[in-house]
Amino acid sequence: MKGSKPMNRRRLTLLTTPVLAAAMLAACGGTTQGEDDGGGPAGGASADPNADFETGLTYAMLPKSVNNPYFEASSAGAEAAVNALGGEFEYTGPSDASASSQVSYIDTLSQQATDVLLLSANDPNALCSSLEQARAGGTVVVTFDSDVDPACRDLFVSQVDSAEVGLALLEMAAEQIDATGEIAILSATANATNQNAWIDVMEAELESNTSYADMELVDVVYGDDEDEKSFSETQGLLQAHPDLKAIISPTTVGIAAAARYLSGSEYKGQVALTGLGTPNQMREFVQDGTVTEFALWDPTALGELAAYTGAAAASGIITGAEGEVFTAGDLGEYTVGADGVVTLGPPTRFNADNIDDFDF
Amino acid sequence: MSALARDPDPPPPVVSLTGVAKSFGAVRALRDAKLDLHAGEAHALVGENGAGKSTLIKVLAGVHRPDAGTVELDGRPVAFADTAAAIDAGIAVIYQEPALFGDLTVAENLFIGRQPKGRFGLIDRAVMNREAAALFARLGVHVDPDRPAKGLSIADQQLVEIAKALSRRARVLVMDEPTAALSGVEVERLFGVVRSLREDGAAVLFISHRFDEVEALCQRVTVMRDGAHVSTDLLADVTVEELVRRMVGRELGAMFPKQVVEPGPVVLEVEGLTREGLCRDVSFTVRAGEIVALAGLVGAGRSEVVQAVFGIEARDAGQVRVGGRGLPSGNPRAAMRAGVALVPEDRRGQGLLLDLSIMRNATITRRNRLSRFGFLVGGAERRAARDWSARLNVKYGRLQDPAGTLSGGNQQKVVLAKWLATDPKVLVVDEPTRGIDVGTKAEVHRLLSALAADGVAVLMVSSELLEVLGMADRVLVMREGRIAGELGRAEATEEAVMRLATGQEAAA
Amino acid sequence: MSDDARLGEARPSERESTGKPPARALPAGPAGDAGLRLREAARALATWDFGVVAVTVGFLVVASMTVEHFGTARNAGYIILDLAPILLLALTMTLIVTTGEIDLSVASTVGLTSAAMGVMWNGGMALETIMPVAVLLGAALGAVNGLFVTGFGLPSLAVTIGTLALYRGLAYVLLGDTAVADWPRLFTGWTLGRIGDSAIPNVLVPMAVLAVICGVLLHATPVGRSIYAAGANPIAASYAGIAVGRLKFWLYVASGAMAGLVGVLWTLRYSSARADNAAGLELTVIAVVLLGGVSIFGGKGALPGVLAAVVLLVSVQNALRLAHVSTEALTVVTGSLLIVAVLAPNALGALRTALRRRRTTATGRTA
Amino acid sequence: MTTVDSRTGSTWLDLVLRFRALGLIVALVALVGVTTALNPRFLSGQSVRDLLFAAAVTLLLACGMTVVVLTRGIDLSVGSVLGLSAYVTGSALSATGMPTVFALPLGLAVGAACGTLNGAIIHFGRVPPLVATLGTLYVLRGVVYFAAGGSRINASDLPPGFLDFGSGDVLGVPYLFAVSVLVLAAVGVFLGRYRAGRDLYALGSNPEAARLAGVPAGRRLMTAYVLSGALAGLGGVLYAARFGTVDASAGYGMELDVVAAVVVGGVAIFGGSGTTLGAGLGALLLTVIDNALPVLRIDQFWQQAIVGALILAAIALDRLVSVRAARALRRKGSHV
Repeated sequence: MKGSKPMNRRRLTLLTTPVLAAAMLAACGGTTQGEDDGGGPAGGASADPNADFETGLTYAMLPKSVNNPYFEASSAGAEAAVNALGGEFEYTGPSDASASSQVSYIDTLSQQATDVLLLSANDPNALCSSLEQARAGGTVVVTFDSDVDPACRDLFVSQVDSAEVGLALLEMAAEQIDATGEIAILSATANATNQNAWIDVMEAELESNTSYADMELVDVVYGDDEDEKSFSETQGLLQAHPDLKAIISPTTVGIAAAARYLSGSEYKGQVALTGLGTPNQMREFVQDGTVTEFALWDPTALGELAAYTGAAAASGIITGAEGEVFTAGDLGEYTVGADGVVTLGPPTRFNADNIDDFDF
Repeated sequence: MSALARDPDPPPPVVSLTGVAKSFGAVRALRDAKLDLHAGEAHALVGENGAGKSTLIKVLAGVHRPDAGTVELDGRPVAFADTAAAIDAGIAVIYQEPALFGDLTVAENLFIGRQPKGRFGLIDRAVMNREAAALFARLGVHVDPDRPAKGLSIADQQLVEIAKALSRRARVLVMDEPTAALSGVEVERLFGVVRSLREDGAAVLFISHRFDEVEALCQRVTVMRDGAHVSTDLLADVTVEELVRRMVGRELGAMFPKQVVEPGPVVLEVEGLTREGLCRDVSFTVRAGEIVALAGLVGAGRSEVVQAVFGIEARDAGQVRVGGRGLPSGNPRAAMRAGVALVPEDRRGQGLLLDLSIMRNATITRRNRLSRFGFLVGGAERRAARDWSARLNVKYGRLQDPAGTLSGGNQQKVVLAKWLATDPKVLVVDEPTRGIDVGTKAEVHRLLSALAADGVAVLMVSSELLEVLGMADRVLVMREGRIAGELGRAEATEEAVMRLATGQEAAA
Repeated sequence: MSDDARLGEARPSERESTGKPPARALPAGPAGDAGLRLREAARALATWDFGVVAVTVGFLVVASMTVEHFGTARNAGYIILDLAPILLLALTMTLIVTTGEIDLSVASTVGLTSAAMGVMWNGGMALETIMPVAVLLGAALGAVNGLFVTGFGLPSLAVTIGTLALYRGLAYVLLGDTAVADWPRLFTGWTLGRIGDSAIPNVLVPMAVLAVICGVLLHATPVGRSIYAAGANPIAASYAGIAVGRLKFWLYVASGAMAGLVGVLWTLRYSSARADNAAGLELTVIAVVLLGGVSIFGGKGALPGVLAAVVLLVSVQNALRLAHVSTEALTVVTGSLLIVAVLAPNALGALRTALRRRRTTATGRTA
Repeated sequence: MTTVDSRTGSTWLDLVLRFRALGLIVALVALVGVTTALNPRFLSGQSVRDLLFAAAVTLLLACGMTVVVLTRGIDLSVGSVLGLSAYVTGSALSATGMPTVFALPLGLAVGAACGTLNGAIIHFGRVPPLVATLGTLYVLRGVVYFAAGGSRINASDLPPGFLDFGSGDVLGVPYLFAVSVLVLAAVGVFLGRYRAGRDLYALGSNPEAARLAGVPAGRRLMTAYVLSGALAGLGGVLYAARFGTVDASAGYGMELDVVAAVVVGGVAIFGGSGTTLGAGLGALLLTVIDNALPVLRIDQFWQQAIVGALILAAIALDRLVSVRAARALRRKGSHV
């Protein structure tokens, strides 16, 4: 536009000088990374392993986002458990999987003085202050599926032991390609705690275990747990690595998308695919030969266990200390591990022989 | 009012408008308009700017729906729902301002909505271009039918508009100042075509400010003033002087109260002003107490000159000095500081913030001076606005009303008020009385005259010859971006100005 | 000034017989003035933004009485925390929309400044340096928008859709999918903290200060007058000596700086610098600005209406959550409010015109 | 006074306009060339098929968006319309056992209904298109959330014939891409060679002149939005067929890619000029970039930044060209 000189240097300098000066001044005694003064609250209560489950408690399940079949299944399990325990159950959450939306929901739930909060977190840190407030108000916070900083919750119900999942995944892949050739991983998001733990286990095992000496991990890509993105990432993987032998996708969204891509491409039967998936989504691809074997835990059971864990903590049966034991209804007896982690159990493997026995 | 006399048994009119009224908010554009058009006859509609001619045409074209009155076609009352209905009824209009689709080709502009169709209902571009070329040949002009309309000169745009209307083979052809941007030769060709249409039985309505053209083309003439019908006569029965008297509605002396002032020192100096493709090497001076008029055809570059003087648009070359001090190019704020004020040509588009209040409009130029420590609090704006509205006799309801609710004349007064409030040394007015009623017109003229008498240098652009001749101490006539000549008050006549403006003898 | 002397002559001595009805007498004297003020006050209350304020107050009252936990001081604190980023961004968005432009890139600017903060923090810079640098970065990103819009004369809608993608993309380039979370508690605590023992969050203070600054700027300074003028008619504004381009450029810089500030607050509040922070927030911001009565075409609107709209939207969402109404409803409510906000005045206007037409035709017939 | 030789002006401008399509093709060829040079498999049959699959839906939506943008409008709701249509079609196929052939008309109908809603709000409510479609973006997505909740339609729920349509091809060209290209061509012909289509250009070029010329603005605007909606609806069917999995977030955020494709394809954001060919090339270019990034081992996070930069570059280029053209025409056409 004529007549306007947007970059008025003099004024820009005038504007920036004080800000920069303040910044410089501050920099001299500034707060930098690593000198944090943190430290979360520490539990001090003692457990009564012989206490009964309290009835009439209120339970709220807050998933990453509500439009996700995986969490629907978890919620069904949790609801069944809550009904058995004589409590009230609510399934609520944002429609987008963002940490900031979850914060609002946690705030709301803590105001309503929910007794037990079952949470799958979108961010390990962003929820902490809200969770602290909720806990200060007497809410027991149990995370499941995806954890937060251990200081911010009472217990974490892990679907499986990280090591176990990583090993199982690698084992399945190795069986399908005779432990030779290039492999790649299609993960969810790069900062998903559980995904990264499994990937670490796999990498370590590939290094150390001599039976995997001929296998090489060439790439890790992220489909963000979005169907379309996972689909095109699979596509990109195969183009970038012509000699790829197997893809491991430890996410239900990723493996389904990858299977769909493979089944419609020339790579079908040439490139092995394994990972974590739900039987309902994968049934078709197991039947048409795209996928030989994959694994998963039962999300319904996970939800159920989370509810029982929460109930046990709220009833004072456990406090989250290592070694405490409680009974989770039909699921049996569970022991609290280090850092307040309760583990569901080893993953179930699904293949052409057993897949029709499952419906989730 | 004068009645139809001695008219030998006129045939029943094709189109007949009676008692038509139309208001836009507070603006009463038409009060009591009346018009009969006959087949095979060209009818002139004359009146000053703002008399309601264009609104009347738009009623006829289905653009506006009248608030009252009747429109009859072949004796049957009609109410056009939209322009399409009017077009279907055989009414074609050439509007004053060309309204083309810049992104479409010239041929498509001619045939939009009725392009010739070939197989499967597809548009047959070859046929369309051929027909367009034939139309242009008939008008004797060279415009490539297949080029985009974007970038056509104003004259070419006007010719495309004319061709569009002609191509409709309308029963009623309405032309709203079609010649404002045309050269003599082009006007002559146009008239030739219109005459042949007329002879084929079309009814023609012709609006023009140029009486020579009216006389060359028309049989009958209707005069309008302030939105109402004044008279209709056979052209042969009235003199130009009489028509002008009816248009103005009073003696010319009262209309143009020019005071004789001894000019002071030179205040505004323009030297070699050039804007690429718009105006070239324009030089002139204006003294304190002087009213200098810039005259010329539409598109001659007058508004472009004053825009560059005020700095709204940058100039490519040349100097502008006020009181001996040079103004930077393209900087209206510097011009304002030097004491230049510009009342722009397009009141609604350039002059007013129609949706904002009268108060905000009247004080926007003084927003900084009215503030205290950078804040506009208290009633400073209100007081200033009320003051100036009273001085210029603005008729308004409340100062909080949007400026768009005022009548044209009062709108113009608000624009004048906002500039006079800056206490200008040089007042540039571009078409100061366009579209306002006769009474306000006289007020504006009186105001300009008084300002000049008080030592302000006034530069006036006007298309209204009467105004130019009545108000100016000197007349600068522009043609095709240059100053074609200068006329003193004594030598400035209608003929002299037109001769310089067209560069030839006016079309006879 | 010699205005009076000069214009005294210009005043017409005779009434023109133009056939127009005589003008209403100008209000003169203190009595008429007071009456006028009263009538004006009544009219002011009938405007859209006061309507929004009224609806908001009404909603707060009704919700406090009917929704459990809604009317508590604690909940008010949560509402204020939740609305802070929307309100801050809406302040500068109001200024920009009033000039007839739009800035769709604000949320992406928040994301990019947040990601940049994470990178700087990881690089060992002091937070006291990072915060002003983040605000400056936001201002620079805003300046890029401003340059494209005013310098190159491009439509702001297209430009800021472009930078919406560009800035968000650059945020991902900087941080990828990772989060930087180890922010010092001293700072994160402040963004969540309350003033003294009250339930009022600390962030209310900068919010209130900035709202007052923007409100005064828009409604009581020459710059504000220029903003309205530029929005009402940019051509007429430049004919009145307003440097429209420069004005808009600086508003984009302000909008970017504000987004930078929100980026800082967001990062510290959630203790998490991530590329996807505030994704999609631009739609909410635009929604509240329009709901607050600001015309998308510029030149109309007022800050109080926008502030009320922010409160309304966030507390409706809050109340729905407390009332166990599903999330889906929120999406539909936001969208519908947005459409209704623009549709309602148009429909009312059309209705009024139709009524007036009927009235005039009726009188025309009887006359 | 008249332009003596306007031929030159015409061909020059034509060149500029064609230059856009040409420029896009050059960019496409260069990008494909470089990528293939670095990784020959990029041009393998499978890879090209993948690319065409990926482009099909964007292409279709870009086509509808072109029609709307030509009239100075915008349709931000396309992503939500696509989601709604995909979900409705998917569940009709899986739950009611509706024959596969009805999928396309059903998707079109859902989309057209949404388009009618947009058009009505814009035309009768006089709400600016940006605001209206921003609102329906929310509302329609909310409707999808209501309808779908946490459920998901899986490939195994859909009839095999439908999925075959989604993954099959003729002569190496996927059905989906073929459908998109056919639609693109049809809409292109409609815009270029039919009166109603030309009216859309006229409306975008000069609305006031269009009114004076008797162009039925309301009807044409409705046509544009209904068409855009219908194509987004059709896009939903293709989406469901291609991915086999449909949940409530299908098509989320897609409007950005579509607007980008249209703008990059040279359709003027303020109406009046542009072609479906350009928009289609724009969509193709964006898809190729999308697919080339992983092959070129460029961090995928660059993708969105590149889209943004392309939008800015495209509109800046348009501006530059039109300023140059205007200056040249003024110089040539001037009588000074």
